[in-house]
This record gives sequence, C-alpha cells and structure tokens, in this order.
Amino acid sequence: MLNEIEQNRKERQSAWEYVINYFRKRSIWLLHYCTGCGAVELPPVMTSRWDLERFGVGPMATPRQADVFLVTGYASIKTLKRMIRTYEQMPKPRWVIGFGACTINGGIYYKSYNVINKLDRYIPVDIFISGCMPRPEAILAALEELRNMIQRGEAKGYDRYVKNYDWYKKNQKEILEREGSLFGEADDENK
Amino acid sequence: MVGLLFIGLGRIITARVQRRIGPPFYQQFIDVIKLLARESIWHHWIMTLGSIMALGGLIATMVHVPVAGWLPYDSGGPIFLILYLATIGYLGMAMGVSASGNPNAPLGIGRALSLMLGYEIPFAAILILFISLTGSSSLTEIAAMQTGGFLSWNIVKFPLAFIAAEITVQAMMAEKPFDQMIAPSEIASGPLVELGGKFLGLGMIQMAVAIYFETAIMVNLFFGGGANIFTFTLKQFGVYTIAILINSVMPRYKIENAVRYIWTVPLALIIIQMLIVFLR
Amino acid sequence: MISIGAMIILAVVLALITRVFLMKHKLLSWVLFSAYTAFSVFVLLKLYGNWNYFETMNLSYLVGRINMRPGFLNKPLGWFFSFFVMAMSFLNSFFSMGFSKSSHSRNIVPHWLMILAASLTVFFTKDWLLFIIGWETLGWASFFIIMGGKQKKYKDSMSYYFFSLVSGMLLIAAVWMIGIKFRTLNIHTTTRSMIILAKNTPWQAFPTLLMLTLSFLIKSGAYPFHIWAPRAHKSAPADFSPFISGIMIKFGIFGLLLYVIPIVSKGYAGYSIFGMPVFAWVFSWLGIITSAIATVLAFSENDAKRLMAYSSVANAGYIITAIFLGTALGIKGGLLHAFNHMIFKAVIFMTIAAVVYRTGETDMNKMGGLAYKMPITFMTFLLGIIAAAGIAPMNGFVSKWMIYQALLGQKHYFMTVAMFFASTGAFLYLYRALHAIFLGQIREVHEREVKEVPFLMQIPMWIGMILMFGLGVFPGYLLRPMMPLMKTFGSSISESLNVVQGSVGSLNTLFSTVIFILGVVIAAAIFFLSAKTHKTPMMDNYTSGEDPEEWNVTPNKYQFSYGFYEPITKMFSWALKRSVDKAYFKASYILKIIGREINMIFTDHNNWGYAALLGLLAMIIGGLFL
Amino acid sequence: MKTSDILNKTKELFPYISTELFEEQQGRIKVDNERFLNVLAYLRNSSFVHLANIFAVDWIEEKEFELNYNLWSYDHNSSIIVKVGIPREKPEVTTVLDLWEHGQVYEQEIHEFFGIEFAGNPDLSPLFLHNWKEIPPMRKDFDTEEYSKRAFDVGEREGAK
Amino acid sequence: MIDLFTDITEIANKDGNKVYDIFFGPNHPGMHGNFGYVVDMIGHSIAKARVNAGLLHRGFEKIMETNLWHQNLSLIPRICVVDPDPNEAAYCGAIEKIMGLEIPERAKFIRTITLEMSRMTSHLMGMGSVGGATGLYTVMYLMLADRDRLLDMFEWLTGGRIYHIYNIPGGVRRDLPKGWRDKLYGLMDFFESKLKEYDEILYRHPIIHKRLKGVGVITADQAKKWGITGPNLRATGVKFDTRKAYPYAAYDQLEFDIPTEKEGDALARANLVRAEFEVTISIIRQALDKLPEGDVNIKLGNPLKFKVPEGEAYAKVESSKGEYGYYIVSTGGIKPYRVSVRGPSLPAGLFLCHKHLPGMRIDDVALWMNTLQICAPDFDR
Repeated sequence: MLNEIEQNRKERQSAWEYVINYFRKRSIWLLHYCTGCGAVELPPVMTSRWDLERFGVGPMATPRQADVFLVTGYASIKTLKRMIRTYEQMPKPRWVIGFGACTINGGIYYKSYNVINKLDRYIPVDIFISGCMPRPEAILAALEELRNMIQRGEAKGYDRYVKNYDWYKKNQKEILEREGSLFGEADDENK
Repeated sequence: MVGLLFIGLGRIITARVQRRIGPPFYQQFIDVIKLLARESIWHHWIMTLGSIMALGGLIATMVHVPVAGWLPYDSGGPIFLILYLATIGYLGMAMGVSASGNPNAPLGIGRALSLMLGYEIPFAAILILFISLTGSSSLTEIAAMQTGGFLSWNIVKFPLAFIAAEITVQAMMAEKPFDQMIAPSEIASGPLVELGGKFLGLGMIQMAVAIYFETAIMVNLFFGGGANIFTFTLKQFGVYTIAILINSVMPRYKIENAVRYIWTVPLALIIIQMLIVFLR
Repeated sequence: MISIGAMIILAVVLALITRVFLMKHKLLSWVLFSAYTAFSVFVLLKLYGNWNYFETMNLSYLVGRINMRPGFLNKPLGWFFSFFVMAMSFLNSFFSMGFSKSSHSRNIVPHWLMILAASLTVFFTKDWLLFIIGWETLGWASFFIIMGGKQKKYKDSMSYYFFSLVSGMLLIAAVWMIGIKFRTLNIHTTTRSMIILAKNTPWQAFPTLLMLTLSFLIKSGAYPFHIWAPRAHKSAPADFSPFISGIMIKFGIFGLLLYVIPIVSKGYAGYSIFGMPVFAWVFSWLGIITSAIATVLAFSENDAKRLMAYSSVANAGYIITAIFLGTALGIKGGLLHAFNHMIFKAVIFMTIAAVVYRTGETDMNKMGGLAYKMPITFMTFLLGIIAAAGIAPMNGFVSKWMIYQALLGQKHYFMTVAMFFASTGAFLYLYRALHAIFLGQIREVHEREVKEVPFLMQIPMWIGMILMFGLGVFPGYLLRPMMPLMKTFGSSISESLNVVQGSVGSLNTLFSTVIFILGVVIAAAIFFLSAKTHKTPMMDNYTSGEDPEEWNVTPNKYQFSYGFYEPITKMFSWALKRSVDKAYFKASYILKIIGREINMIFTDHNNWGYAALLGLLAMIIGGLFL
Repeated sequence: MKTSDILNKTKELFPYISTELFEEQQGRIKVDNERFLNVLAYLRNSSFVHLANIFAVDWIEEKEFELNYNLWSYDHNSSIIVKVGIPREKPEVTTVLDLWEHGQVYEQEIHEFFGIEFAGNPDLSPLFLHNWKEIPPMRKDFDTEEYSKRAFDVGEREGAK
Repeated sequence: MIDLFTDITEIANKDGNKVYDIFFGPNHPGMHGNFGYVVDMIGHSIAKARVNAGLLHRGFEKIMETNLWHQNLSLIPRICVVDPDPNEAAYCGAIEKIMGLEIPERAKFIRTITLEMSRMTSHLMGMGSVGGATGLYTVMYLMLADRDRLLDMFEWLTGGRIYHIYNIPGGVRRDLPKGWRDKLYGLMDFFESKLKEYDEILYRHPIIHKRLKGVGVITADQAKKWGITGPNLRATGVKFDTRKAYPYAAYDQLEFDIPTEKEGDALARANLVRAEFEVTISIIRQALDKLPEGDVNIKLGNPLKFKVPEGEAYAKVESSKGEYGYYIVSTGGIKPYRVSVRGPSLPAGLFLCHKHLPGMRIDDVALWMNTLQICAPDFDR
C-alpha cells in the first residue's frame, strides 16, 4: 500500500519539478529562530568545525527568506503562538524539522503545564531528530535526509497543512484560546 | 553572471578566513534559481515596481561601464550618468521595500542613504581628480590614459587616491565595516526584511550587478582597464577580493561613525593626493 | 494683435471684476482665470520670434529731473519667463478648479491675476520705475494670498512680507542711485552704462550692484535670507504653493540675469579669482552654500510643504551658482534648470496639494501609505522627485549635468564636491518625503476616507509627467527654442534634440533612456517569467513572530517617519544649533526692545531730557556729514 | 562583623523576630506579616543592599505562604534570609519596591505563580504565562501532570495525513 | 522644527504620531535565546521598552517538586543551556548542606575544574556573540570552534556535550578518564596562545572599541542595589566574587585574583571577560596540579529511595553570568518540597532594560544584551 503511494508519487514528479527540486535541495535556508535550548547546538554546526554552508545551508533572518523552520526543542505555549505565526509567514515550499525529544512527545518536560507535548498536532513536521540534545552529526544527518526527501518530492508538510487546515487550526485554538479551566470546580475555591 | 560568480567565490574566501571549507563556487546560482522558482509574498504592486525599477536601473548602469574598453555603443562611459543611473536603482529598491510596510526596511534605507551621502563625496573628489587630469569625464579615456604597462596604472601613480577609493568602494558595496544597511542583528536585515522568493532573487541579481559595475569602475579608474575581457575580469576579481578580505575581519560601524570616518580619512587622503598632483 | 500693455490692463480689470462681483463664485472665477491664462499663452506664442517688438504708451512723466515714457520691450529673457508664468498658471488653474471645491480654500483668483499683471510688467518693462511698481505689487498680492486673512498665519506671512519689503527697499535705493548717476531709468541703457562704469571706476558701481544683487537674492531665497521660503510655503494655500515655488523664487533669478550677470561678467572681468570675477565667485559660493544648508535643514523637516520649500531653496542655490559662473554653459544650465525646476517643483507641489485636498494634513508624521489609495498622485510625485533629485531619465538630470559640466569646465572642484553633497542630500530628503507620505503603513483614518483626486485635478499631473519625462529624453525641445535667449548670453551652439554637449563630455539622453527601458524590460522579464506570487495584507508583516494585536500595535504605530535621518542630523547639530532662524529671532527681539525704548522717549514726559540729548546728538552727527 | 553578631543585633532591635544561624555566613530571620518591612528596611540600610531574590513556599498543611527575602551584604560577606508567613486565605503583603526597585520583577512573578497580592505594586500583570485560566500553577494543590495530560495529550494525529 | 535637543521621552509623550514600534525578538537575529523586547521607537532611538518574557517558561520549579531527587539532576542543567554546571553544583551543594555532607577532596577539585571549564565555554559563546552582533562573524566562528574543544573534553569525561549531569549529591559521577588530565593541560596552553588572537581580532579592534564604549553604563551603586552580579558587577569596579566571599567546591584552596574594570560599560564588561579567561586558565591549572587522590563521591545508596532529611538550605555559585542560587526545602521525602532558582540574568534582562533601553540607539541593543550576557532560559525557567 505504502509502496504504491510512493510509486505514484514518483511517477507524478515531472522533469521540471525534478530540476527545481534539485535546486531546492542544494540551497536550504534555515530560519534563525531559537525556540528552545536546542539552539545551542546550531552555532557549532554552522561554524568552522562542521561548516553547514558546505551544503548551501545557512541561517536567514526573517521567515520570508527561509525554507526550513528548525524547531529547536520544546515549545512553550507562548512560543507556539509565535511559531505558528512565523510558519504561516514563510512562503511555500517550507519544511519543518522537529529538533530533539521535546518536539516528539514533550521529552523531559512531558508533565510541564506550559510545554506542548506533540508538535505535529499544531504544525506539520517533516522530520524529527531524536535525542536531547541531538549531536551536530544528527543535525547533519537530518538535513541530508531532508534533502533526499525534497529530491524525491516527499517532503510535503506544507501540503498537509493546507489539506488539514481546519484540524490544525482546531488544535491550535484548543491550546491558545481556551476558555475556562480544565479543572472545573477548583476555580471557585481559590479565586 | 560574473557578479554572481564573484559572490560565490567571495563566500569561499570568507569561509577560508573563518577556517571553513565554504560552499561550492556555483552556490549563488543555485540560490538565485531556487528563489526565482519559489512562491513570493508581496504586499502591494509598488513592491514589484520597485524591484523591477531597481534591477532595470542597475542593468542600465552596467551597460554604460566600459569593460576592457568595450561598450555596446559609443558613449565613452559617462561617469556622471553612471552615478545617477545607479541612484535610480537604489531609489527603486528603497521604494519597493518601503511599500512592504515594515519599519525595519526604511530604517535600513535611512542608514543606506546616509551612508550614500557619505561615500558620494570622496568618490566625487576622486573622479574630479581624474577628470582634471584627463580633461574628460569618460571612463574609457581615463582607462586609456593608463595604457603602457604596470607602472602607468593609476594605482601606482596615485596610491593615496587608491586607498581612499578602496574605502569608498567598500562603502558602496555595503561590505563591512559599512554594512549598516543590512545589519541583521540590529534591524533584522533591514531592507531585505520582507523580501522573499523572487524579490530576494532579484535583489541578489541586483547585488551581483552592482558589484560587477563597481569593480569595473575601479578597474577602469586605477588598473588601466584591461587588454581583453579575461584580464579585465581578473582585475575586477582582485578588487573584489580586497573588499571581501576587509569585510571578513571588520565589525560594523555605527552609521554616524561610518559617515564621519568616510568624511575624514578618505577625503583627507584625496586632498593630500590632489595637493601632490597639483603642486608638482 | 493685442499688445502687452493691454494684457496687463486686462488682468487688472479681471482682478477687479472677480474681487467685486465673483468673490463667492470660486469655480466661475477660476474658469475666467483659466481663459485669461490660455489667452495670454496664445498671445505670447505669437510674440515669439518678434524680438525687440516695442510698444510705448502715450504718456510721459517726470521723475525728479528725468523724463520717462513707459514702454514694453519683448526680449527673449522676459518672454521665456512670462511664458512659463502663464503656462504654469494655466495648468494650475485646472488643479485649482477642483481644489477650490474644498470648503477651506478661499478665492485667491483676484490676487493671482494681480500677480500675473505685475509679473508681465516686470518681465517686459523697459524702465526701472514700472519694474519697481510691478515688483511691489507682486509682494503685496502674494502677501495677501499667503496670509489669507487668517490671524494664525500672521507671523509666517509677516516674515515673508518683511523680506519682500527689504528686497523692495534695496531695489528702490539702487534704482535711485542709478537714476542719479545716469539721468535715465531705462534698464537696457543703464546696463550698458554700468558696464562701462564698472570697467572704469569699479568702486562706484559696486554699492549699486551689491544692493541689486541682495535684493534679487532675497527674492530667490538665498542664504541667509532663506527663512521666508519655508514659512511662506507652509502658510500659503496648497494650490498656490506650486506657483510660489515654481515662479516666485525665479523672479530673483530673472533680475539677476537681466541686470547683474551682464555687468558682473563684462564689467568686473578684470578682478578675478580662480578664473572668475571676485564678485561672481563670492555669489557662486553663496549659491552652493545655500543649497548645502537647505539640504541639511530639509533632513529633519517634518512638514511636507516646508521640506519641498527647502528643496526649492536648494535648487535656487544651484541656479545662482550656475548663472554667476558667467560662462555660456553655466548660464544655459542655470536657465534650463530654472525652467525644469518650474515644471517639476510645480508638479510636486500639486501632488502635495492633492494630498492636502484629501487628508487636510501637511505633517508627514500623520501620513503614510497614501500611494495605495492615490496611485496617480503617487506616480506623479515619484517622477517629480526623480527629476528633483536629478536622477537620470528625467529632466532634472540634464540641467544638473550641465551645471556640473560648467563647474568642471571652470575647474571649480570644491564647488563640484559641495554640489555633489547637496545633490545626494536632495535624494535623501526627497526619498524620506516619498516614504513618509506615500509608502509604509497607511493610517487607519486614511484607509477609510482617502481616495484618488478627481480627473480634473489629474490633468495637470499627467501633463507634468509627460513634460518631465519628455524633456528628460529630448532636452532639445526646450533648448532649441531657447537659442535666441542663449544668443544674448553669448552661446551660439545649435542644439540637437537628444545630445547635450558639456565641457568635459557629452550626454546622449535618448540612448541612456532607451538603455534604461531595456534594463527594466529585462528585469520585468525575469520577474514575470519566474514563479507565482501571493499577496498578503500590509500588516501581515515580519514582527519577529509577535502578534501585533497582542501589543496594541496598529498600522498607525507601525510606520517609521519621524527622525528618518536622526544619526546624520545629529552630526550636523553643531550647525543647526547656531541656525540663522535664531539669529533673526534675536534680532527681532532686540528691535522690539529698541522700539519700545524709543516709544518711551517720546511718550513719557519724564524723558524729555533724553529726547533732547538724542536730538542734539543727531544734529552733531548730521553736521559732521554736511 | 560576623553573621551571628548581625543576627543578635537585629534581635535586640526587634524583639519580636526569631533568628537562626544556619551556617557561618548564613542566617535566617522569621518575622510576622505586619512588621517585616521594618526589619527589611533596617537590614537594607545596614549594608544588606543586595536582594538576591524573593521566593515563596506554599505550606499547604499549615495553610500558609512563606515569603523569603534573600539578602546579601557585600560588606560583611553574609547572607540573611528573611522569612515572612502570610495566611493562605488572604494572601496579601506590602510591596518592597521602595527598598529595592528590582523587586518589581520578583513580585510580579510570585503574583503570577502563587497568586499573592502585593499592596502598593503598580504593575502585577502576567509576565510568563499565556491565557492562564487555572489556579496559580506553583501552588501545591495544582497538579501539573494531570493538567498536561488533559491539555496536551488528547487525541492522536488522525487528522493529518 | 528640529527636535534634536529635546529629550526622547518628552517627544514621545508630546506627539504619539512620532512613535512607532519595533519587535526586537523573539525571532530576531540579534536575539540569542527565545525572548523579546517590544520597543517604542522615536527615529533611530528607543523611547520605551516592553518585555516579553515567558517564551521559555517550562515550569521547572513545579516539575522538580514532582520528581525524585536524582531525577532532577537531569533537569537542572537545562535551566541555563550555555553554562549548565553551576546549576548542578548549586543544586548538589544545597542538598549537601541540608544533609551536612562533606564531599571528598578529589570531588571538590574535579567540580572546580568542570565549573571553570563550563565558565569558559559560556564566555567563549558570549564573546563570540559580541562579534556576531557587530557583524564580525569571524570571531564567532573561531571562538565557537575553540569552544568545541572544551565540549569534546566534557564529552570524554561525562558522555554529554552540552548537558553533563556530572555533579551528583555526594561528589561527582565518575573519576577522570585516563589521559584526560594531560589533554586538559595541553588545551589550557592552547587557549593561552589563542588569547593573543582574540585580542587582535576582538578586544583591541578599534571599531569594536568605538561600538562598545559607553553602551549601557552601570555604576557600582546601581549594580549593588539592582541585584546585578557576576562580571557585570565586577565591571563597575566592585571587587566581589562569590568564589572568594562565599567559597564552595575547592576555591578556598586555590589562589586567584578577582579582575575588575572601572567604567561599567559594555567595553569594560567585554574586557573583564577577557581577563577572566586568564583567571580561569590559571585556576584550572592549579586545580589540576593540586588534584588529590582518593574517592570521587560518597555512596548514598539506591537513588530511587534516596531521601534528604527535613530542612532547607540556600547554596549559590558564581556562574559565568553571576550569582546562581538554589534554595531547597525538604520535608524528608523522596521528592523535594520546593526548589527555588535564582537566575543571574533576571535583574539585567527584565529590570535593567527599563533603565537602559530608553534613549539607546537600536544599533546597540544586541550588543548591550550580549555584553550583559542575558540568558533567557535562566529567568524564564
């Protein structure tokens, strides 16, 4: 079943798209937004030791210029709001890399009252990197994988976002614009 | 195209200064093509108008600069026209980014124009020096004046003026220490803040074109033009390399310090040079 | 064929009619005005080529011991100026027809007609007396328009009035001296006599010449008399500002060209510095200083009309510099720039008036983003500032280029550098105006209320755009008719349509424009062939990821316009601290005190002694001189 | 001056406080809700200029919040922690803004996380949390694990394909 | 006409049309960490700053109450990402104070070494950022590459590059590996030689001097009364260091100077960090020299059942940014009752901005933040 879908997708990719995807994969620009503590491993990856620029990957100042949104670690609720806004400001095609365990299931903060647990419920993630924190090599591997996915035309997170827009919006609203307490009766006692 | 190649090579040079490998030399082409093939977000048609006007103005400017003594038509490289045609490019860019409605962009433009006020003056002084010597405001003739070996190049004859010009051109190319216009950590890359997709792609081509004709002017002024297109390009690349090397070890001035610096050091150098020339 | 005198009388009559009967019918009076100006343009076109056409009146009078017969003489210089006055007034009348509908504008037609009559007098008269009468009428009539009967504007219009009074008094004094010296008041004969006098005994001609020069410089707003210009522009009705800026400032230039320049370049040629008469050299520098100072002042200006007024002052500075150079190229460049400036500055002020018409504001901090609602006005303004900054394909570039060439040809290198400064500075403040008025975020009020001006008001803008671009591509269309004018200043090069010859190079405007258009086509091709675009609203903007609403940030608070060049203005703060404005303010303060003291002397009975002392002192001093 | 001497001297001046020397350079002072400001003012003026932080402890069984003012003296190299108990029913206390300007931030934080009111503090707006509808989170009766389950763990990713 | 000579806040109050807002962070290249100021601007200068904190709030203090004592050890380094060891040391120090434990001498020395190494990594990153904020990326690239050498040492020692979880109550987790000590000696020599290069490209750069001079001046009095600690305090001329004044680990057995600067501006702060590099190198060398033999920790039994007796204690350490303090309240259970964290950047980041930013040019904000070493996670927690 899955193979079939993949087969179909490969066939549908025209020659023009193939060429464009080649250029896209050779020039991936990251958004310079440190959402969480994972951002501390990004400078080493960019700087002299690992030198990300070899692959045409570089940091960009604003969402308008960026291709990849690297969610570096946990997202608190306030951050989530900014992340969504930033993600929606990026032009297509855009990709998201979930960085670290916190983006997968909350990681070490799974019981925190202010950190979301599953990033994929709010914005579509193309690739997750596991670990806390992931080593620079892991970041490089993830980018390599993303490049391959772009070339194969599989990294279509932005399509998923458009198709399931209502679902994503509902999830986002649940967190950001909730009315009333989750513990109903506790409210009256203390306030 | 040559400009894009220059930027690509320049990125490698910067990387080497920073002890890195750096991107492949054709990276800039890949970036531009990717950007052109990408969805772009715009706010108003003035943005489009501005982008096109900017690139159009700069291309028109480039056409007027003689390359190895060759020009599409016989205008002789009129230097005032070149300066003012370039200005329409900058006006287009400034207008386009202003129409995006982001205050970071006009902040950057405000700095860029202040800097322009700074560097135009020493540059004008340099031009006047050469115009007074050749009696012509044509770049071709200024270049032609220097034929006949290395020793007749203006860089040898007027070293002080060359240093001043180098500083001025550094400001013209908006390389550090004069990159207040972009200044990512201050105003989030300034004018580029709202440009994405093909707007940025056009912006990169503009930058390449600008670098191309600015280096070409320098080569015509100081390196005797060039016998053929290859030597000419090689000299251009030399000029650009100097700029890039300075760029990679310099932090950014504050804008008023930058303007003050340009109005003191290069201007003083030129005046000394003029005194030497005229008193001799 | 109707004579010049009849045209003047017609204007005066029309002014009286509108003043007496049509004060309430604004539209009708503007139609009359328009008809009159169209007619005058027609008459003037017929007069073209009929040089030295002379008409005189059947009356003579005695001034002192001089017998005068007033008359009008058609000289190229006067013809060109009056043609532009009439043509610009004609264009402006369309604009004013639309503008006059807005409730807060008053009927300025009678005064304006008086100005037209006076300016025709000034441009064509052959004797100094009518010149003075015209000059004074100009001052009075424009003062009425600027003040507009409003107490609020009293102070600003008083400064204008003061300066035109001083200018007039200097003029009268100079003419008096001329009259005493040569026993005649004919302008053209006195010019020749002055040249001879200056050659023989320079110091005798000098005071008269200086007074005349100062009088004309005041009129053209040169440093340090520039302060009336922004004030007058600010308080004048929005649709009169194009006229002040385009024409009024040029009266001084006309005076200089008419009388001072020939005398200076011919009479004082012997006393030269850097290959140029000392007298002219000083005033050339004054011109450049004027433009540099006006440029710096304009950086931090927040009022659109004042900013453009500074721009006019700066341009007047270039023209003064160019004409005082005295070379054929310099005068040609200066004249061309004067006419070009008439066109583009009038157009710019019209667009500002259009903005005022829709928003009622001239404070640029309260505007922004109007281009999205008024695209035609924006395009006109854009082309206008391209011309005003002297950027390539527009008409301002050609004349500026000629001035550069003239400066370089005379080897005035420092002046060239200073002019570069002023010219680049012009780009700075003009872009700031463009951004603050038309670009950036649109205010919430304007988003709801503002729309494009009616078609009637767009007509002069369209014509202006065509003129600016056309004369930029083919400056020959203006330079060729100017041949007879240029001949009077000693130039005899025949002009081609699109190639301008300079002293150190030539300029082919057609080719450069074609190449520019080609460049734009290439850029547009790249743009439109690449991927699709996606439009978003203005506030969907890079905000570091923040939601502006959460921080109460509205479009009003997301528009950067105040303090646009704050760092660079701070660099010039040492100069601005000691600004001329303050000096004038102090002077007026001291005058007030002295006036009060004198008043005291004659009203207070206890001070008779002082008065007597003062009188005695006056008598002693008087006796010494007798 | 040693920390013990300081404590003794303070005790002499304010007989109603209880002091405890925890270690050589660290002492604690316990004082009641009404009069703590006097003690703080005295300490502030006698070289304890550095307010390291203010933090609260929720003693749910004693039905009391305990506010701790963590002071340091640069002159004597000694640390004193002033403890103030306030009733849990009516958690209100006077602000220390007059003594330490930067107490503002700490008070804002404590107000947000414990719900303690600071009389006289002009700005107690939320600083850290977004759209918070529950009881203040740092209170002991707030169960963060349960909250996280209810808020973030609902549903699978069935909608996204 | 010209408001050049009027005060900025005065203009802002007089005419609201002249004010516009710029969002400085969280998604801003000049901002390190997820944090933001919304600044009201007049021209190119700031009239007023509004703080947007809490973007990194994870409820640490709450989570710690629900965790075992040893579980928290993996949590606390994440409070400050660039300088994690002071957290561990302070947390363990507080527990040891409650329990009345005296850890082995060798453990004390090893703690000192890791703390100093951590300080060095943090300073390298902070100074690199100063380079980055002025556009001198070369400095950033070189310093971060050098920082990686220290991270490799950490990895060798603890298994983690960033989060080490190495200090535990009762000592450190494991002994030094073979050859580690010699390698560290070599690394210290390397850094000493590197300092000259840093001097050339950063500390003695005339443009850097021009940029840093006079930015964000703090006087000694202000620093004391506003709760500003660490290098920022020492840059104002106060000769104070928790390592000397309130010794922990093995600092009382080592000899070192406290460098100070006078001016209290950004330049002084940067120069102070430069001086601290030397101090750190000398401390590490001394500690390596004096490193005694023996156990590295006290065995405390099964961590799942580990209990701390009833009591409370405050332990503070001098981190690269200032005073890091942990106040721990224990009721004798297997979980802490309350852990309160004192982050060093809090007074600077959330309070000082209201004093310093008004009147400052937008150019200097990033520099001001970087030289104050404002670290968002430690006040958001």
